[in-house]
Amino acid sequence: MAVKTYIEAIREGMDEEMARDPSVFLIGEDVGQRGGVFLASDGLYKKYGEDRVIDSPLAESCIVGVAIGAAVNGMRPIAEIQFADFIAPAMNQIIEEAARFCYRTAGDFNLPMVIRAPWGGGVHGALYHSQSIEATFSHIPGLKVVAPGTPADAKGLLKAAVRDPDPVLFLEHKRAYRLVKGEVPDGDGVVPIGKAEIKREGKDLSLIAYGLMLTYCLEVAEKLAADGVSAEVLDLRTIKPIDQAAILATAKKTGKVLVVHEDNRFAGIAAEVSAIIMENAFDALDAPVMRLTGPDVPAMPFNHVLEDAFMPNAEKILAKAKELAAY
Amino acid sequence: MAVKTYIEAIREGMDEEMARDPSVFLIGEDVGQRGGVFLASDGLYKKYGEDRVIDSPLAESCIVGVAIGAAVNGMRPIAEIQFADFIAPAMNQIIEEAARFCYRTAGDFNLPMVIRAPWGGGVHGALYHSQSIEATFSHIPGLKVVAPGTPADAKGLLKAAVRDPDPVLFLEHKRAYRLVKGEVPDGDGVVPIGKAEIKREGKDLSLIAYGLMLTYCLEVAEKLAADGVSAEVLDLRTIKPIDQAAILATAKKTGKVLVVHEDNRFAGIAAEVSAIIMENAFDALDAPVMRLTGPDVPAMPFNHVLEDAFMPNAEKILAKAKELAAY
Amino acid sequence: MATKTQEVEAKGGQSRHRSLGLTDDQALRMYEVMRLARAVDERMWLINRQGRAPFVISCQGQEGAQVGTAAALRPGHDWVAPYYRDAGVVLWFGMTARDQMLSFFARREDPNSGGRQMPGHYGSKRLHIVTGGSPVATQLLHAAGVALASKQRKEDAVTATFFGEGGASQGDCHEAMNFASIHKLAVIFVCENNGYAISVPQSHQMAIQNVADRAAGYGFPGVVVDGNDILACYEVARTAVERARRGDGPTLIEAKTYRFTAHSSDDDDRRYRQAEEVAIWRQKDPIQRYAKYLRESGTLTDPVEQEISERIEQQVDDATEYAEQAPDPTPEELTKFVYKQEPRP
Amino acid sequence: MATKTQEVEAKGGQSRHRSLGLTDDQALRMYEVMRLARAVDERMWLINRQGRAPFVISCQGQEGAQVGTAAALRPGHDWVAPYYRDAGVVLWFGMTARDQMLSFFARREDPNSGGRQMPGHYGSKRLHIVTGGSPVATQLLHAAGVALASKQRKEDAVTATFFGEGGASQGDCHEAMNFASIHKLAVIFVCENNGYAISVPQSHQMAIQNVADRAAGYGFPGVVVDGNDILACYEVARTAVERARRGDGPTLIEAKTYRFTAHSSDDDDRRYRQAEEVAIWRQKDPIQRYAKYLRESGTLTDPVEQEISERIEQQVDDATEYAEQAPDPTPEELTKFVYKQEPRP
Ligand SMILES: Cc1ncc(C[n+]2csc(CCOP(=O)(O)OP(=O)(O)O)c2C)c(N)n1
Ligand SMILES: Cc1ncc(C[n+]2csc(CCOP(=O)(O)OP(=O)(O)O)c2C)c(N)n1
Ligand SMILES: [Mg+2]
Ligand SMILES: [Mg+2]
Repeated sequence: MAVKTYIEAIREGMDEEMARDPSVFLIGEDVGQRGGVFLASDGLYKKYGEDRVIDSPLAESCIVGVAIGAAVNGMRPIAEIQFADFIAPAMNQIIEEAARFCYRTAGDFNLPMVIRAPWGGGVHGALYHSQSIEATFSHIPGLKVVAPGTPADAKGLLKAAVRDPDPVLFLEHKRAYRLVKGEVPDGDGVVPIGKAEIKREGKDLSLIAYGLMLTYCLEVAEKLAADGVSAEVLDLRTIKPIDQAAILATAKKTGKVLVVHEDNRFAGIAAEVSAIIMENAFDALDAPVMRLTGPDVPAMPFNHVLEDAFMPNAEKILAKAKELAAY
Repeated sequence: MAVKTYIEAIREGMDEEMARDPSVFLIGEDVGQRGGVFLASDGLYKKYGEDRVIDSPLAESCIVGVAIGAAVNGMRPIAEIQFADFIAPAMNQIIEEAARFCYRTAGDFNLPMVIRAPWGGGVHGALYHSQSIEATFSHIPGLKVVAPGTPADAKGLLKAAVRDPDPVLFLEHKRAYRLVKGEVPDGDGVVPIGKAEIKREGKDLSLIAYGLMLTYCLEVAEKLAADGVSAEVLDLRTIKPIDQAAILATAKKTGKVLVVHEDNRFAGIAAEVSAIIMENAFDALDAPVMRLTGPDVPAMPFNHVLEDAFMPNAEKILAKAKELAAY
Repeated sequence: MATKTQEVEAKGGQSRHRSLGLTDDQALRMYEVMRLARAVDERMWLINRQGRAPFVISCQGQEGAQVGTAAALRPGHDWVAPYYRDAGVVLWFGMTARDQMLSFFARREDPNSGGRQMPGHYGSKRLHIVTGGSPVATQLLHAAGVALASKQRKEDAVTATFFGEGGASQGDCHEAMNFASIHKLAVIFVCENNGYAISVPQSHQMAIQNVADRAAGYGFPGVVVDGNDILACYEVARTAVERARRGDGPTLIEAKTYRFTAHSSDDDDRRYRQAEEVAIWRQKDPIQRYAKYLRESGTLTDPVEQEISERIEQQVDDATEYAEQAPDPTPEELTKFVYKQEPRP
Repeated sequence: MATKTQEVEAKGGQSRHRSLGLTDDQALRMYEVMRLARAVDERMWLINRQGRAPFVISCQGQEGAQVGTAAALRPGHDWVAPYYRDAGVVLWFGMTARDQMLSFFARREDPNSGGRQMPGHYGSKRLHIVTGGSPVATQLLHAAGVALASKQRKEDAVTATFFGEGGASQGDCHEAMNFASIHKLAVIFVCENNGYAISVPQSHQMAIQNVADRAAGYGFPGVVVDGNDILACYEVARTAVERARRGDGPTLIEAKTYRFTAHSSDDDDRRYRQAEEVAIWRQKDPIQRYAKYLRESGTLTDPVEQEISERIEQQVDDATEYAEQAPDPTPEELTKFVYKQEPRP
């Protein structure tokens, strides 16, 4: 085990999968010679050549559509969308095509493909380099959506995504890239898609999160502990299919749940988690499930005052958790 | 007042708005000489000419992008997407552009434009002529999303949408087009965006719906009454911005809520309604908020057995409502 | 611009198919597949008008463009990404009348989708037919991707994709042609230009005469061909296939043609097309025209015609009967195959 | 293909600008706007490197293409839908150094966005600058829509839209050009081809030499022009504007140019560009080149140059100081203007 950054873990994950399976290739804008704008694929172009690390034209529908076709014909593409904010030109290919190939052919076709997208804010990225897209894509049946919060999970889930028979949207938090470090197991540590993980045990209340928010929730749990409140932290890791059993287990255990995400609130993941608990653990609740989310504002502004006002952080989560604890 | 079909009401609404305001025009595929594939714009091409009823090329991003530009330059376009299922090529223009024009310019630009989209199933439309898209677009801040359930609301909300300063996604239920009839007030009956309406008063439980599901819920309420259960039916009419006050009022009144929609369940509108009630009326609930929705399946199959299995209908709603009443 | 047809007719004369390297048998198979496509389609309309099935979308009038181009490919080795009119293409690639009718009646056994998609939404991994949805022009990018994979594995398969001139207005069409050209992919873009996107005439779809002229903007050849002349279509496709297999990259073939029916059984084309226009094009029926050629060249005799007609009649009858009686899916199947978990039932 | 430049140089000689109908004053104003754009940009890099502001995206190297084409338009009457490099365009259309710096520092008073967008995301209804977001090429459709509205109201405004050759790969580019041509809209598409989309060289973006060649596929003229020759850019734009105002439809202008800086302050262009290549292009600096011409034609004298330099220096200093001290938005403003409810603060 060695300590690695989140982005190193992802790069290693891609590298190992490409070495393992010659049908794995990478396609996206600037992924080749430039190594990606975040350097996620740094070195892979040299190592695997331009047939397996393809600098695409500036056209997201093309990137995804071509990946679909390649997956049909026996390859396992990893398509990189440079920023999650630029995934919309590819939505027709993702939502109407990739997500429906298996269903519309009653299983005759399936698409083993990964769409990687750096996502989330707190990086002075302004309205178009900060967006969260998980609710939009999780709502779509046929897609799997993964949003790791730690380097180990990032690497393990990336491997799982590459090997998965279905299209997986793999969300990489931009602020986590270099901020979040952690031990990454040596060897082929595949983390299963669809399994949440309790990252900290607790009994008074539950914090449910994913991506960068996991880091903040763990910080908050530490602070709450100092106040004598024992917080359990559940890391969803996979958003779709969601781990309903894990959500209900923690809800029933603590009776108090706070769901945290950066994405806009309306019909977001927190709403779904809340509704799941409502339907299946209503009687176990000691307080309403609470949500701490990005506001319903188009995205995070560039100005730092406004960006801070948008972004959930440890301080805001702590305040909300205290409110929940006191309910 | 005269009895009209849902589609007649919409046609009249467009006609009257075009007559009233020369800056209103229609653009879309087959909207001109053909009068639209559902005949929603039948007669308008003849009446207003090809400059105001524009047959576009088969390109949805073009339809919406051009509408945006026209709205910038003083017009009030109504853009028709032939089927909601084909809106995805325009998502970049809708989500990243139209929804953000006002916010990203701190109000300097605003876009008075309507995007009409025939939506929903139960018409043997199969995977690509049956889809529900409201959750996807309601999640996006900056858009308004409207889904009338009656001819009067359809006409009144269409007028409101045309006059609104912001982009409005106007959802027209395909099965309602000819199935749903009702009295439509004469004259300029504008129905305000953002206001739900109680379509039937009740005290034992609340059915919350919109679009075609309203018709079914009213049927169910009638049947429940025969069983001695008094059901209130709340028609959301506008999905975004949602009428939280009306939702909470009925939830607090009856203590039992069933939310119904055709759209896929995960992170759908029912989840949001459930979460809103959870957060704001937890103590008033006598039962968990329940959801009756389309399953998390890519869309409605063509085969009638599978289509029926997908589609919520009066029978399924009634069964669920009885479960709720008995809770 | 002189169409390819005129050239070919000038060149080949009475034995055009032989001078194109087609045996009589091959030439007759092409004829039979066109006729089968037409016959299945006609039967579907009949059944639809009787209220026994909800929806038809037709190949009628475009069989020449379809079978002519498809015949230049190697079924099962090469790939096709067709669109909803391409009955001629998929029948050439190995689908059967039964398959067509199973899809038409949306039965469980429908090979395209298990009764989930509308008719015309073809797909079969075994037959190398890429599954199609309804959104137009997405398949052009899929074709580029399929061809990219072939190139990556250094295989010589060619991928042909088919679309209407309406689909050519979509951004995906641009992106696919551009990508295929950059990588010199073995893709053939076949635009079946029937002059209308539902009701919208070509003049409202583009300000140019030939979609084929766009190819120059991507750096590969574009050819216009008379889509109602099956041999002309075969010839340009064969040239395109050779080019593609050589590794020289894509070709755009624009086959000028016409649809005889309304857009679909839900459409009423009298709202936007003159009866005279339809009548003129019916005179140019690709099947009649090819039959005439085959007769004149001595390839098609009365007994052979008779045999073909009987075979087709029998297939269509059998397919209709079989499919109409075939079982529907069960409600439980609704939630299957959202993901690739299970083997096909 | 011979570039327009060579022609113009051949034609106009020492008084090219006058033969193009530009007065000395106009010619000098063009020079000054180029220099202002450059000076503001240079100052931004300085401030960014000092850690006082997080992000710069540059116009440097492309000012000739920008100001040359914009100068053919009527600011306030005509419209522009620019992209993030177009400091030259928006300064010509009435933005100021202060506006630029307010945006750079993301202050409340930033006229583009109230501090919400990154620098380079221009927009002003008053100045007829259509607001731009980050997704490339969407603005081409907006421009078509703006022009459609002008046509519907029978006004003679022309709309110019600007984009990189990278953006030309997007589907929206295709759809916009096609639509503008069908309706003969008064749109000018200006492609600032600097050879790279971030790191991706033109050869990986397209298989053709000239983006301008795509115009034929839509049915309107495409011209290639030396983007570093401001007068050549002016000339082709003027022709395009005349054509557009006559109602004859769009023109695609491809201005071949180069960016001197990295893609943005977050990029390191040494990863994908040779220093020699950058050096060669620096020799072709559009500002130097124009200055040389203006001197040789006797239009620019030392005292005038001195004045211009002082004016620019003063404006940049003032703008920097003013903007750096200007107030930030308050946290409460976060939730304002999701919808158009309220007047601008
Ligand atoms: C993206 C998208 N938008 C709209 C439709 C609805 N639609 C189905 S077919 C069609 C016209 C297609 O015209 P063309 O491509 O020329 O093919 P043709 O039917 O003429 O063969 C339209 C508008 C669709 N299928 N996909
Ligand atoms: C739809 C979209 N995808 C990706 C990006 C990220 N991105 C920003 S600029 C750029 C390159 C643009 O190249 P080009 O259009 O040639 O303009 P240039 O920067 O060279 O002037 C990319 C990929 C984006 N802004 N929008
Ligand atoms: Mg057509
Ligand atoms: Mg460029």
